[in-house]
Amino acid sequence: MKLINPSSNAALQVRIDQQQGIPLRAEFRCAAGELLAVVGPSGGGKTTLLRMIAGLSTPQSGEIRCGEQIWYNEQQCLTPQQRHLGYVPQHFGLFPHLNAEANVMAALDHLPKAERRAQARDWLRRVNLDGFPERLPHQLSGGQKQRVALARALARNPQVLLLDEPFSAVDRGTRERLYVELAQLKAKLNIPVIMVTHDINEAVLLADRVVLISQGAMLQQGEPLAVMAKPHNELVARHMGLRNIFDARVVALESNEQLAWLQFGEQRIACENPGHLQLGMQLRWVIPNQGVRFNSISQGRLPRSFNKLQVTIESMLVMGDLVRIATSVAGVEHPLQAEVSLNLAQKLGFHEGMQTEVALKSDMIHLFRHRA
Amino acid sequence: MKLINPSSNAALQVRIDQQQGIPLRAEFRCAAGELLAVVGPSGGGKTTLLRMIAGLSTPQSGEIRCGEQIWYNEQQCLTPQQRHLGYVPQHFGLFPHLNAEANVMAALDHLPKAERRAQARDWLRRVNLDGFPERLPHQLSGGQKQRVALARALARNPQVLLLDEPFSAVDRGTRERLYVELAQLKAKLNIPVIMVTHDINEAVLLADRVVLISQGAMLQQGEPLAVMAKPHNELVARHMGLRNIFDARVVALESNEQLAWLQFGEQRIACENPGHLQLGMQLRWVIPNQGVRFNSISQGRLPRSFNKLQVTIESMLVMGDLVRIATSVAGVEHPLQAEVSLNLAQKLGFHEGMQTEVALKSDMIHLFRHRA
Amino acid sequence: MDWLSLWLSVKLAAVSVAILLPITLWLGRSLAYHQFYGKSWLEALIMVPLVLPPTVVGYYLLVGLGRESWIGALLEQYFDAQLVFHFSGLVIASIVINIPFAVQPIQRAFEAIPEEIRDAAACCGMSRWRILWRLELPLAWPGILTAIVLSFSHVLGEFGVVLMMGGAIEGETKTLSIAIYDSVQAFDFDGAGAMSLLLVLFAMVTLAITSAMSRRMLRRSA
Amino acid sequence: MDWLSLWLSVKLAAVSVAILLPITLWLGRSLAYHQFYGKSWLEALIMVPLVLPPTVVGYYLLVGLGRESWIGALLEQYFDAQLVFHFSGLVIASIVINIPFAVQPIQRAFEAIPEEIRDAAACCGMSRWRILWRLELPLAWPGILTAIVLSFSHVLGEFGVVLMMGGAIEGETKTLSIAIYDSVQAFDFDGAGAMSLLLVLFAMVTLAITSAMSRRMLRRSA
Amino acid sequence: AQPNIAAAANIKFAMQKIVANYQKDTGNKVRVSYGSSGNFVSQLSHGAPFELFLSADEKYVTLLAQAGLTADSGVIYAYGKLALVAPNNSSLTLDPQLDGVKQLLDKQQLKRFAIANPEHAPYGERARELLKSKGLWQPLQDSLVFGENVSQAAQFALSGSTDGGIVALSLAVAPQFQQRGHYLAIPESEYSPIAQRMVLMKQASAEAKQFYQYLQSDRARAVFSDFGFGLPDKP
Ligand SMILES: Nc1ncnc2c1ncn2[C@@H]1O[C@H](COP(=O)(O)OP(=O)(O)OP(=O)(O)O)[C@@H](O)[C@H]1O
Ligand SMILES: Nc1ncnc2c1ncn2[C@@H]1O[C@H](COP(=O)(O)OP(=O)(O)OP(=O)(O)O)[C@@H](O)[C@H]1O
Ligand code: MOO
Ligand SMILES: [Mg+2]
Ligand SMILES: [Mg+2]
Repeated sequence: MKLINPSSNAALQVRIDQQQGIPLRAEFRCAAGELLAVVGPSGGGKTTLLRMIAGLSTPQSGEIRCGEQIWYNEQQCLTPQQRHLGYVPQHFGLFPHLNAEANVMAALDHLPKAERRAQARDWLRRVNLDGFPERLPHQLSGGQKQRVALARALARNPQVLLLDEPFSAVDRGTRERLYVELAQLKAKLNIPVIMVTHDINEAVLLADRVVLISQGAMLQQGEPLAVMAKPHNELVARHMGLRNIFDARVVALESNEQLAWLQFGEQRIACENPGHLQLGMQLRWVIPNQGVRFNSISQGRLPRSFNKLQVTIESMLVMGDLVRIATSVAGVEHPLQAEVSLNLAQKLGFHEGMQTEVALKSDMIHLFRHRA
Repeated sequence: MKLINPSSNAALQVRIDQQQGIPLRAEFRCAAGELLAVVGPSGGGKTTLLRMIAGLSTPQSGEIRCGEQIWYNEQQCLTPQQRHLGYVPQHFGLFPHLNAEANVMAALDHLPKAERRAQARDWLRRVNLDGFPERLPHQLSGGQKQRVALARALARNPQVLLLDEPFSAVDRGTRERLYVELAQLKAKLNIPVIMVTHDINEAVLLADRVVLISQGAMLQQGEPLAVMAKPHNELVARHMGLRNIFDARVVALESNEQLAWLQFGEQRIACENPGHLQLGMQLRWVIPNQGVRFNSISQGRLPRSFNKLQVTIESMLVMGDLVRIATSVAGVEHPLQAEVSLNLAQKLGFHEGMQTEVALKSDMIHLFRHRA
Repeated sequence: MDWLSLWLSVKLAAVSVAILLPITLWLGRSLAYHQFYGKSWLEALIMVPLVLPPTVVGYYLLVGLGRESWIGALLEQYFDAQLVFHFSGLVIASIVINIPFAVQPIQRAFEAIPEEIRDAAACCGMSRWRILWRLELPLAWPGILTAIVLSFSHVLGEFGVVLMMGGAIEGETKTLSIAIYDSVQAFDFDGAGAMSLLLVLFAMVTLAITSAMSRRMLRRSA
Repeated sequence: MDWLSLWLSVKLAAVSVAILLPITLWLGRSLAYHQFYGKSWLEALIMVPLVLPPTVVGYYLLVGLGRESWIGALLEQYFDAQLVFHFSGLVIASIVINIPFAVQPIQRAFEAIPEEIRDAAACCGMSRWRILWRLELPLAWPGILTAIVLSFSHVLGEFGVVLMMGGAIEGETKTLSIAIYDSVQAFDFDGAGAMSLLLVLFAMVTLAITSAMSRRMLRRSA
Repeated sequence: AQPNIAAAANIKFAMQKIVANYQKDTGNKVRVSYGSSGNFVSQLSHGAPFELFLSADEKYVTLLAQAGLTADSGVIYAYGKLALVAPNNSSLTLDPQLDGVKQLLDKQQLKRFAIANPEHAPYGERARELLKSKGLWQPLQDSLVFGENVSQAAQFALSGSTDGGIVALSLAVAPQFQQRGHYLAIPESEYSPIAQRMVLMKQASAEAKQFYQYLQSDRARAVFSDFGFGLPDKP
């Protein structure tokens, strides 16, 4: 008795408003074939959101719909079964008494019995787990468990796919393979995919759009790079991994060129004038990592859109082929940070205590409207 | 009744040889104040290794000692309690009926009762969990659970610290704070710290040394960057996240300059001659990401140590402020991959299908002794 | 040696447990999953047959199921059947008496199934029935087994109720416990001893096999 | 209304459970954690008092603890004390009879504690005793409670054993179950009914409070 | 101290009356436990603290005396008699020769007939003897239900689920019994009445002995007689 005919290619629309218990407010849409990454600090409400979409808990009010089908509103609420989705819970939720293969087969009830085993094995192969169909969950390593859960969620041809940090326990090699697999699947199945992740890079790499949730509130949504470039507020900026956030004061406005000058420590920098600035205004600004440059500046051939800044290198941290550099700017409390390639750092002869210049791209300087 | 007097500043020496059950062979040393990262593919045996060090399972043979104290050998085996260590299991192992604070207090038996609560709260604060001392584990999010486990392990002033993917569920911001906390602790406590991680960057950033375990065997150990630069074999290279691994044939040897020429597809490249090469030899080689460069090469001012290579850009993937570029080399099956900054990619006007040149630093080309 | 009584006792235990099991599974599971007002009282009520001396329960069953009661009268009138002094009556009595033994462990076992697993199953699209069959029952199995073992053994050893409403009819209601008691009363201590030994041996073999089998089953799957 | 007998029954139940609990905790926990050859047989052996009719158990206890037995003779000689026909004898009997009811749920409860938690505790440096007190007992609590409830109720309702080895001496061995039975035997159905009701009410109130309290306790902590 | 006394369950009604009288007459109290005679024998042989035992039958006393536990061989305090009983809803007609039973059997309307267990209960033994002598033992085989003792047989007989039974007259005369059924005393010529014997145990106290004497007094004998027992000749 199937209550619904899984109508593929339907977008998922979510509006949730909950004040009691675990507070959560969010509203977004995820089209078929789109991957939406939910990011945000630990305890923000990401898992709670996914559980509500899955039908495992009921929001106080709001609406969840998939295409024309209403999954939840004040009047009705479909069961998880009726929603026909694939869900990889954060802690995997494997059936402890069933082996890996049987765990996957449990999601294949819609197939004739004879095909289930073959299908299950196929899915295990695709998550790189050929060798272990007979293993019980407690005999699997953390990453292996996670992949079984992934295979189980994918196996049932879901209408919507929900992934709660699906790669957190998986090693890098397998993870990259699974990225590809996921991207292909998303396109092939043409369904909405919602993925919780802590890894901003993962979000940027895989997601079409990103939703940022913190302390039960949806702070921003949009394309990953757009959110990074224009975070609504400081909190968002921090959660997106931006570290260069500073105070400044507006000291000049060039109305014709739509440029504004900011007093930054003992120096001045130019930025684009978003229109609402007033002289003497105290504000916070942020610059993404790619807006900060060391190279080519010694030549003095900087275009107008670059601000030159005198800095002192405070510390250098080598991370693989990148060097993370923290610099101090005169009169500014917090360090200005940047990453440069190891090559460049060597070429420019960087060392701690060295005085140098950095360039801040003025069109990448983003001013916050509100203080966080 | 304390059986041992926790003698700090002792190095941990581990030799494990197990054939039956879960096979595992490893031998390494971790000095006090040193952080050893255990990396490797999922299911490789990392958790098994940590459990043996913790005394939760017994290897078939080998020896584990901490300073002068023998933790395990064929004759004797200390209990986990006697080993006096801190362990964050992969799945946290929180006590489900005790709240966060009581979970941490459980590790503080050595303190007078009155101090325990204050200490526990302090540790919760240090892992950024001030708000939730009363919450039970099932009322915590994944990352919050993990941080409680971390606080519990740190709280007892352990002699050795074992961390099984301790940051896997923690968001980026908190994670960076915990990195700093961990680095400080390591120095302050001056104890060996062993951390399992999937994140090579994390290993590079935090670890003094890295041990690579795959399929129950220890493949390599050493400084993270050294392992990346000179992986023993292809497997190691792949696990360290190196993607540019290719076939080649030795076509010329310049004995005086200790240089060798390799036929790579339709082109030739130079590399350092490790001494064992013979003309016509078929071999595999790898180049780390920082050995591949796009910039400055259009000027033709390449030093001798750079190989110029004609490539076609096949695909470009934007990841934050980096672009991941896959290129094809004539006559070579696998793509050559590289990451460049978004700036540079824009400056050089990269687009798919474009023909360009890359430079391979010849001293960074690493030849494998054995085929994987 | 009273083989007929042994056979009767075993039959009674088997039949009673077979009927008891579905009832207590339903009851125990409902109590485990649902919270409602007065649940504590219902749980206490279920314990009542355990608190009353079996002889008293037996007496009230004798009255409540006898020809004078409406159930007894109905049965007699339409089916010409009688519950008291009949095997069927003993079955009913054993069920009533053993509900507490069976419900408690079953309830605890269902309560112990992590919510996470049921959630995952719902998201896998498994129907309620499949969740019950494939997940809940196997996971609750140790508790269910305890219920089976406790009630099976208890029926084998049941005496008071059978005494009160059975009438010691050979082949019908004279179970081994009654036979043993009769022997003791007739000062036939050797006979009583031999029959007790037989009962103990039979029960031990059955129970040992059950527990070994179920351990093997669990080891294979957990 | 036989208040003396009610008081005696309650006292017997409380004392028996108080002694039974440590014994069965140790036994159930050992069975849960240790694997050894013949474990299935030991488990089956523990069930034996359940399989034998209570009257038979009572008879053998009478013989085994009576003046003629070496235990009885010893006690009589050195302490001038007697077990049979005394409250202390009933306590011993109740313990023997209830071991199976208590061990099974306790064993299952300990078996259900995840190894991961005990591992984590060992790594926290908690001693065996602290692990037992702070972790195992609280986590096994639902099973322990079942054991308490089952055996407490069962002692309240125990009849056969007391009948055989008690002697129905007022204030010493005439429990409420015996009193009820006597009333039934004497056709005093009203008296028996009233006493049964009293027993049921007392048990229900006790059990309902226990179960509500333990639910509150669990809710606070799980 | 009050002496502990063990009494067969079937004399409970009479005993209660006698004990009450005894207390009224002498101001002394006794503590009586009722139960099956067989049980008491087991218990007494394992040290039960009873000082006086009123058995339902002679044979139990003999057993104890042979074991050397009693002060003497005791005395017969009453003779138990049988009664044919039927519950109110039964179609059984009561007559001394048990013809009613025969008729009902012939009509195949007799479904259940209760007696005490003849293997160990004295009243059951006599009932079997009686039925055998009437040629009813075989025909009744499929209908008989056995009470563990005669009280239980009476309960079965009264439960309404049997058509009747043979029980102790002393039970049948009890008012509680008569509310639910009727009875007919079977003439003593049809069976040998049950000699109910009592005996003082070795360790019997003066109080117990006093009560033992009282049980043989006329006042006690009158009560036994009222409750349907036959009386032994006065010594
Ligand atoms: N059962 C519960 N009762 C009360 N509070 C809860 C419960 N479960 C979660 N919470 C709280 O709700 C908040 C949101 O939790 P949620 O699991 O959704 O966070 P999350 O964003 O998934 O975090 P993480 O990245 O650490 O997994 C957290 O503060 C958490 O402590
Ligand atoms: N109880 C067990 N019985 C049998 N095999 C087991 C058991 N536990 C783990 N294994 C197997 O042993 C191997 C090593 O497991 P281990 O947990 O040490 O891996 P790991 O390196 O920690 O992996 P991950 O990164 O996924 O956590 C795996 O192949 C796993 O399937
Ligand atoms: O003395 Mo009985 O009551 O015939 O067994
Ligand atoms: Mg979460
Ligand atoms: Mg692991």
